[in-house]
Amino acid sequence: MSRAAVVESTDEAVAGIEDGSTVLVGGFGLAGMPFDLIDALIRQGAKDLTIVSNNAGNGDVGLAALLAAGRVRKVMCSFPRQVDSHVFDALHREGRIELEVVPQGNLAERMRAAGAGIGAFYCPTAVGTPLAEGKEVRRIDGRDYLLEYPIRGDYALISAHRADPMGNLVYRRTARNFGPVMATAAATTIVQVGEVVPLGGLDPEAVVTPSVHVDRIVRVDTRHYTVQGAR
Amino acid sequence: MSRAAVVESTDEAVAGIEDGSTVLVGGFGLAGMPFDLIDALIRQGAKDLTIVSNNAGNGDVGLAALLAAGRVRKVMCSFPRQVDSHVFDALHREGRIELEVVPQGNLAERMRAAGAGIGAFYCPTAVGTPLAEGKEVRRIDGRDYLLEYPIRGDYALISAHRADPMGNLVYRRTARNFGPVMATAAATTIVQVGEVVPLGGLDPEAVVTPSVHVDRIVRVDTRHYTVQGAR
Amino acid sequence: MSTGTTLPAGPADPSAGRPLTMDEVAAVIARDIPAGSFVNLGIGRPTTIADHLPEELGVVLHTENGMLGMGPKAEGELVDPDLTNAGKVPVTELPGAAYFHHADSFAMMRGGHLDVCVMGAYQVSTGGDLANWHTGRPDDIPAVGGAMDLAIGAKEVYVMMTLFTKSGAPKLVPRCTYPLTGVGCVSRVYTELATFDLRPDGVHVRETHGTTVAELRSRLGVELR
Amino acid sequence: MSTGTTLPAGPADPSAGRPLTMDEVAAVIARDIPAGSFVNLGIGRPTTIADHLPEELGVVLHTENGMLGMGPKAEGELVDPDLTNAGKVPVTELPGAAYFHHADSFAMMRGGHLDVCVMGAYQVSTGGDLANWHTGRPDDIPAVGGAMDLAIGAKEVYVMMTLFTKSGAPKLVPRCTYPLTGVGCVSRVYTELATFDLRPDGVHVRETHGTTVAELRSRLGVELR
Repeated sequence: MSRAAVVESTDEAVAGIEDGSTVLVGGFGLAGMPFDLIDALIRQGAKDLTIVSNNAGNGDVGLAALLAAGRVRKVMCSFPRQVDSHVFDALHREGRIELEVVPQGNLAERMRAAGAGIGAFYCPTAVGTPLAEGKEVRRIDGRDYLLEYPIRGDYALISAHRADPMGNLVYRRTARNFGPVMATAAATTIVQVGEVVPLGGLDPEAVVTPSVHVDRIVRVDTRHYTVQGAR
Repeated sequence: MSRAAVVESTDEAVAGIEDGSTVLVGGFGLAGMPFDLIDALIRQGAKDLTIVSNNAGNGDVGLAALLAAGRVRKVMCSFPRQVDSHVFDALHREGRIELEVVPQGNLAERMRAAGAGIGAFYCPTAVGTPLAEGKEVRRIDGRDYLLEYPIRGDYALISAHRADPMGNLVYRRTARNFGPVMATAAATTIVQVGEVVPLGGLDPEAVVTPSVHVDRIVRVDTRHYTVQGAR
Repeated sequence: MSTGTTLPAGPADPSAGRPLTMDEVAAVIARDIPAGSFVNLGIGRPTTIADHLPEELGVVLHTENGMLGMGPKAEGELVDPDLTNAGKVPVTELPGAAYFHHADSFAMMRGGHLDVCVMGAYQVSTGGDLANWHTGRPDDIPAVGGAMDLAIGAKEVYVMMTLFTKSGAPKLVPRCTYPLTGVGCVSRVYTELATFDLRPDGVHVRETHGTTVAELRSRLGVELR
Repeated sequence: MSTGTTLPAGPADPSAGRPLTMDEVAAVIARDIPAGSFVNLGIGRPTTIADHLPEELGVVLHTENGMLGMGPKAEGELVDPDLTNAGKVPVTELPGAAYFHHADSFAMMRGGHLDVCVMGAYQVSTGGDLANWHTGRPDDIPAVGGAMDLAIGAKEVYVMMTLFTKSGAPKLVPRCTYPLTGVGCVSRVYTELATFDLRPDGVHVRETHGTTVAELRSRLGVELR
């Protein structure tokens, strides 16, 4: 029932994503961004989405295109402001998109907590800063911590290097970034990969995301986008 | 300063472990148990130790031998009672060793929290059971959780399959178990490995414990103990 | 999850008009595990369920000491001290396996990623409380292992046990007298005499083996639907 | 950590009797990083410190997007879209590198496993508070990235900045007016005019470049030791 399915198209991969869903989107800038799945999501038409991702889109591709299509109600990210984040910047200044800024490590750890069944955790990051506003503070062993809650996704869209037919995944270099964490934190995890290898084709010692965290896999051709030169 | 050192002997590897230290000891039963480091620790003589490990020793080797030598004040573990845990059983019944039973997943997650700088976390495990006694309960989204605190080690003794000279580690099969978590949770992590490969000899994508978590490495000959047939 | 109550005939179908052997109980459980599920089989008797899972069912076994895709018990040359199940019995690796460390393994469990976990029990309450880690005898050394993590983690927690102790006391009880492993966590109980679904509205008898619901009601002294 | 205050002569030693260029500041910081340290260099100017770290020093660079053992900026053929630093600039991989996911990467940082982190700043208070993520202007889109995690994570947090704003306002201040990134987290501030140690008993001047402690005291309006 829960075993991963290798599907034939990105359209099939994103089928059923409902309006109002929370979608975790992998990638750090362009590295590991699931461009093909995002393009399919734009075609699919789901709207009123909450997007959880490190950035809020670069240039006019990927997340930026999804934002430009008016499908996103809210973005939770650590770093929306980039040299080429003009799509987000304009929408935000026009008050057409909500923003919740979350420190990068908290973004990762809160999704990890969701995937690991942790109810909440005390984290030292952001204590005494504006991002601590409204959060419970607790002193433990003489140090202050903020209470942080899990971030769960209805869906995760991520990009990996290779999959086997079971759904085991390996990534490539720093394109790994949020993928393995998001895969654990979403009810349905959808993965685009450059290659589906035969069963037994991945070293079990080197699998990064075990199959249990993966629901749908689609193979796509590798595309290269211009690497931006600034953060 | 903090870069790992490859040392020549297990005696050198365990040098300096102080009386009263908390020592995290890898292994699940016999798999991944750092037998050579434990033997060296027995020779080294540190006493009044708190040992954190999944089990409390099997047969008369490894942890069981350390216990038999009278060096351990307290054991924190998930499963002390095994068919061949006669050394621990006798010491415990004689009141000569303290026992704190921790659910296996909490043992792992509490050490992970220590390594990850988390102050405490709310965990659903053991709610409503005798192991919840004295723990703070909190209801989050309609479910009860217990507040669990990190378990930190002064030292970790673990076993890995291969290391490179930087201290990057890979493990073998289910002998991986607690090793990667303990490596993050101790002030000083000491590792016995079957092989030290040249720099560049480990695939950076397949490294399980990155070098930053390792302090001392010693190569040992592989030894095989009889695999027990029961839990 | 499978929710049907009609039983297909077949080797796993008892319909023998007698109590099952525990091996037959294992076969019944195996029959009820949906194809493609991710499953953790507890130490002891539940381990034997694996022998009744046909390969084509595509069930993936998780062992909490750090592996998905666990294969059968290892014999002879295949025995590898570095590859054991949670009972520390040497096992094998199937294609598509993956290894991970203990924190990731229990995150997988606690995070609700496994479909089914099957454990043994001293007692199960009609409300789904589980007691399987401690006899409560003061001279017993307590040892919990992963039982409490498994109890609260899997989407469905099944228990496999005999319905009565050797001295004849029911093990499906209104309220556990043994120390608890988890609260309200068990959804189904498989025994040699019957299978029970523990639901919010009470205990439903799913099937019986050589007994009747009326007889069970009388012997157990609990409400049955 | 290096705690000495005497400076070895050498290429990194300014002793020029004039304010340093920011590239010279980078060299001074590189000189102070102990051999074999695990170091995170923040986005922007701190990245240039890497150019002054001789290979034989064995400093291992961490990039919070998931790598230890990061090498220099990639050029030409070596550019790989899957391998960037935290500033999203293409970089290279050194022998002994390791990749990991974001949760592990920030656990490494938050857990205190990195020896030194160097970041830029808008302001640093004499008590070690750091402000480097937000100008506080209401129309500015806030973006924190990993700055708050880095601020509380590394064993030592160094700041690399000019000592005054373009309009001449001090950036080492009794109290930050910009929104904080972290509280009491900075232990050392490197600038073109001086290096400061922020200690519990106050601000100590570690070295000066083309100025004097008296002059700094007067220009900054803070206590200096």
